[in-house]
Amino acid sequence: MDAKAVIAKRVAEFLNDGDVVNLGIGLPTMVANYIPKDVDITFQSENGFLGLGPAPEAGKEDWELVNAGGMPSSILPGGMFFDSATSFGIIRGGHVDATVLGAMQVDHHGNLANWKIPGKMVPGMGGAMDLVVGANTVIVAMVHTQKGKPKILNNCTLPLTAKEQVNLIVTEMAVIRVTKEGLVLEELGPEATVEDVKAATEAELIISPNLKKFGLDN
Amino acid sequence: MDAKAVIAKRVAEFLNDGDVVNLGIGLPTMVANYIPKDVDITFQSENGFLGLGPAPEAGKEDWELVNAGGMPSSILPGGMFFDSATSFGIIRGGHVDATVLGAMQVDHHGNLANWKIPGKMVPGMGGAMDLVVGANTVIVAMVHTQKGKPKILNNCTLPLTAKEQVNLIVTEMAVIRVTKEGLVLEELGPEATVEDVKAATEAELIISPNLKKFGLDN
Amino acid sequence: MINKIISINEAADKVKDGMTIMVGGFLANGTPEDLIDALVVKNVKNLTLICNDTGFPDRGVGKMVVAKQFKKMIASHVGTNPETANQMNSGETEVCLVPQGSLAEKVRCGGTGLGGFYTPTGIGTEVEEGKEKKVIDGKEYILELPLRADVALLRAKIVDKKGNMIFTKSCKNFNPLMAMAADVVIVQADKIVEVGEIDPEDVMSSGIFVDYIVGGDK
Amino acid sequence: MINKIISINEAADKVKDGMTIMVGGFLANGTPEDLIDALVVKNVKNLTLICNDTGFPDRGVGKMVVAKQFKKMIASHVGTNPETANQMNSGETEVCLVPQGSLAEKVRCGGTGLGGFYTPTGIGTEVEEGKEKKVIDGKEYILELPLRADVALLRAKIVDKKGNMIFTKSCKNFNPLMAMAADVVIVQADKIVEVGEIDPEDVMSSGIFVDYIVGGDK
Repeated sequence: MDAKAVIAKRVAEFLNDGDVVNLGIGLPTMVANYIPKDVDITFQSENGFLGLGPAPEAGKEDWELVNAGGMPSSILPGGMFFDSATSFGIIRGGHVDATVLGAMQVDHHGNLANWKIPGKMVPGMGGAMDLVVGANTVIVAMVHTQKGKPKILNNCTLPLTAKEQVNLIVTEMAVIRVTKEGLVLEELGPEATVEDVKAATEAELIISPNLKKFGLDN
Repeated sequence: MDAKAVIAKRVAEFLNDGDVVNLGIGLPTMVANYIPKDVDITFQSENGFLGLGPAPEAGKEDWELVNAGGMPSSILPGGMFFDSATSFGIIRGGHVDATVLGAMQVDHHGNLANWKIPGKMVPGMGGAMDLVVGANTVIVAMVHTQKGKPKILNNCTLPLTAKEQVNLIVTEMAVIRVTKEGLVLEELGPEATVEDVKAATEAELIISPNLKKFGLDN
Repeated sequence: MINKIISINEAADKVKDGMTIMVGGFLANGTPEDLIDALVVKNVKNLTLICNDTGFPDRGVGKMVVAKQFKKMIASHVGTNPETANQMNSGETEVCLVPQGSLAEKVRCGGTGLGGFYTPTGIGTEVEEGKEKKVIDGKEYILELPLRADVALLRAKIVDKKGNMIFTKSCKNFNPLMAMAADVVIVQADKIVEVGEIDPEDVMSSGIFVDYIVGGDK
Repeated sequence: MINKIISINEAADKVKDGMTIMVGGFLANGTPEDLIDALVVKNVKNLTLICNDTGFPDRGVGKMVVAKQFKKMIASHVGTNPETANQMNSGETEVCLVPQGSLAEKVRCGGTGLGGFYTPTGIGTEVEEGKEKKVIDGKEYILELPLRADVALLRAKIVDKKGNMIFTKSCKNFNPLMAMAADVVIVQADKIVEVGEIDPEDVMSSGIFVDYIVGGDK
């Protein structure tokens, strides 16, 4: 099973025709590959444009048109460029329907940690804190565990990126929704059982009465 | 004597090469006619552009390019258009060197009143409050008295447009500078004596030891 | 792709009695006249208006003022429409005057997810009454809060079918700001073009903000 | 018209030991590389940097990081330049991480004369430490204050002799914001053209903000 492909495809299915979406660097970027042809998604690149398109072919890179990872990119018809204040005005103003990003930790309050490991690594938050607070739906897309250790916790132990902002967690094992009652396990990945997910998750899970399966095939 | 021409010409002489200037509606607009050819002034129009040029000829009006009075205008080479938030960002941010505007009353503290006569007329402040606070130099250009009554007072009695922001008062009778010590009479108009100015001014005047004359001829 | 083009009457039906509307334009320059006309015909009542000014009795949003459709008007200038003062003096309507720069920034604030901002404009005037003041770095400021509306009515020169907008010359003013600050955004286009006909470098405000497009026949 | 074109060495001499500089660009995209190179050669020290990120060791402002020219860096992201973390860990330099949207807005605030703004970004995280918080309309916000610099170093594609700028594609980012927020503004142009060669509709940031222009040979 290609865990990342499974995650990216399931996240893509959560997006609706007409949505404006910001994809984080890494795994979240792959979500763009799984958007159905008849679904029109506008991708926002927080460094300054709407209408982010696929990376150009080798040899056709344009270094004046890069994505938020600083890599050559492209803009699709119907897009536009803007400065960073406008870009984050769009983000904070609720004009981005969904943001998809990775996490080091996420907890049952919907808290997210992904910008700092004290004493070890401090890359900075970049645009993540604004995106998580501003986007209407925050989807964490990540591999379920880190070297076998749970990343979905009772309480994040790393410095937070944002408090109580995560709505959905999508891993290769599960789709988990953050609700006021706690984390609800709504779907199981292609190779996972409820017991597998429970074992790989520190936080308590409420099992949805309508538990479904997801995967690359359906 | 053409009082308004005398005022406009003297105000024009206060402007420096390279300055960005906002001219209010009415008399202040005439200042543009007296800028020497070798002095490069960029006029700002607070409704949304830099590089305000002269009014077009009759029959060539463009109603998509109006000045802050809503009348057809023109833009000069080197100008640019922007929205109202940017326009007032430029104004408040100190990027306008001088604003020239009329007054109903101005007082010895440098207070200005020009937007409201309670119970009589409430046109609104438009952009005046921002301009007076934001511009580096605030020049009041007005006829010295209103139906024979002083407009330069000890204390404004009308609702203020801004507190302690006026730097210079230019009338057909006098150039008066607002200082911490009070109002300093620096120059006399072509037909005025010190006694004339004192009689037409409620506020006390400090007579500059270097009192000069101004007018259309010099 | 979602179809955003509707008829002028369908657009007028989006505005209901008691709603708050934002209307783009500066002294009717850049105001969607056809939408205003349709709302006058529909005779929707008890609206709250947010607009730079109240236009003229026969131009811009002033036509709705004459038709007595507003219970409250928030504007920076009302002097060009005597009907506004009449209704204000008779107590039929409430007029809230806001400095133009603060008005623009309040709309930007509402559209970009900020909670408020500190401005020096209005210090020492009636504008500061009832507002929190704060000294920052030795200077006094007023706290101004965001403005949002139920519906924004905009005017653009060229609009593509996604709603990407080009404004022309001095017609930008409040239009791009209001595009971000309302729950429902309707733009009256002089011309409607296909997506891709506008170069991304030329788009002035994004179609992601736009719900409905009318017009296109000018 | 005032001549704004100077040599790259004259430009570098505007930056003195101990100054605060703003540098445009996002991961070196839209950064004035020639100005950075000249400052590395000049070896000016103890600077404070305000920039979206600290670039790469061999690209963008990162070259000045490697040359140990900063006593303090204010940025949203430092993960692409390991040298930043080295100096931070050794205590040679202070790194102040700011969410990207707040950083952009703080620079805008500094350039537009506002005293500060309330943002929801960072609530419940380390970012709120030491900052005033306020509940507005039931939602929690952090007060963020303006940023200004002694010198701003910008990069634009086309600049006319008055300093009017065209940025290209994703190279806008912080450039137009920083143009308004520094005492001295220097722009590195790929190409310098005569005033009037750029249509006022195409200008993205005004020459009134620009003190000096370098380059033009790309």
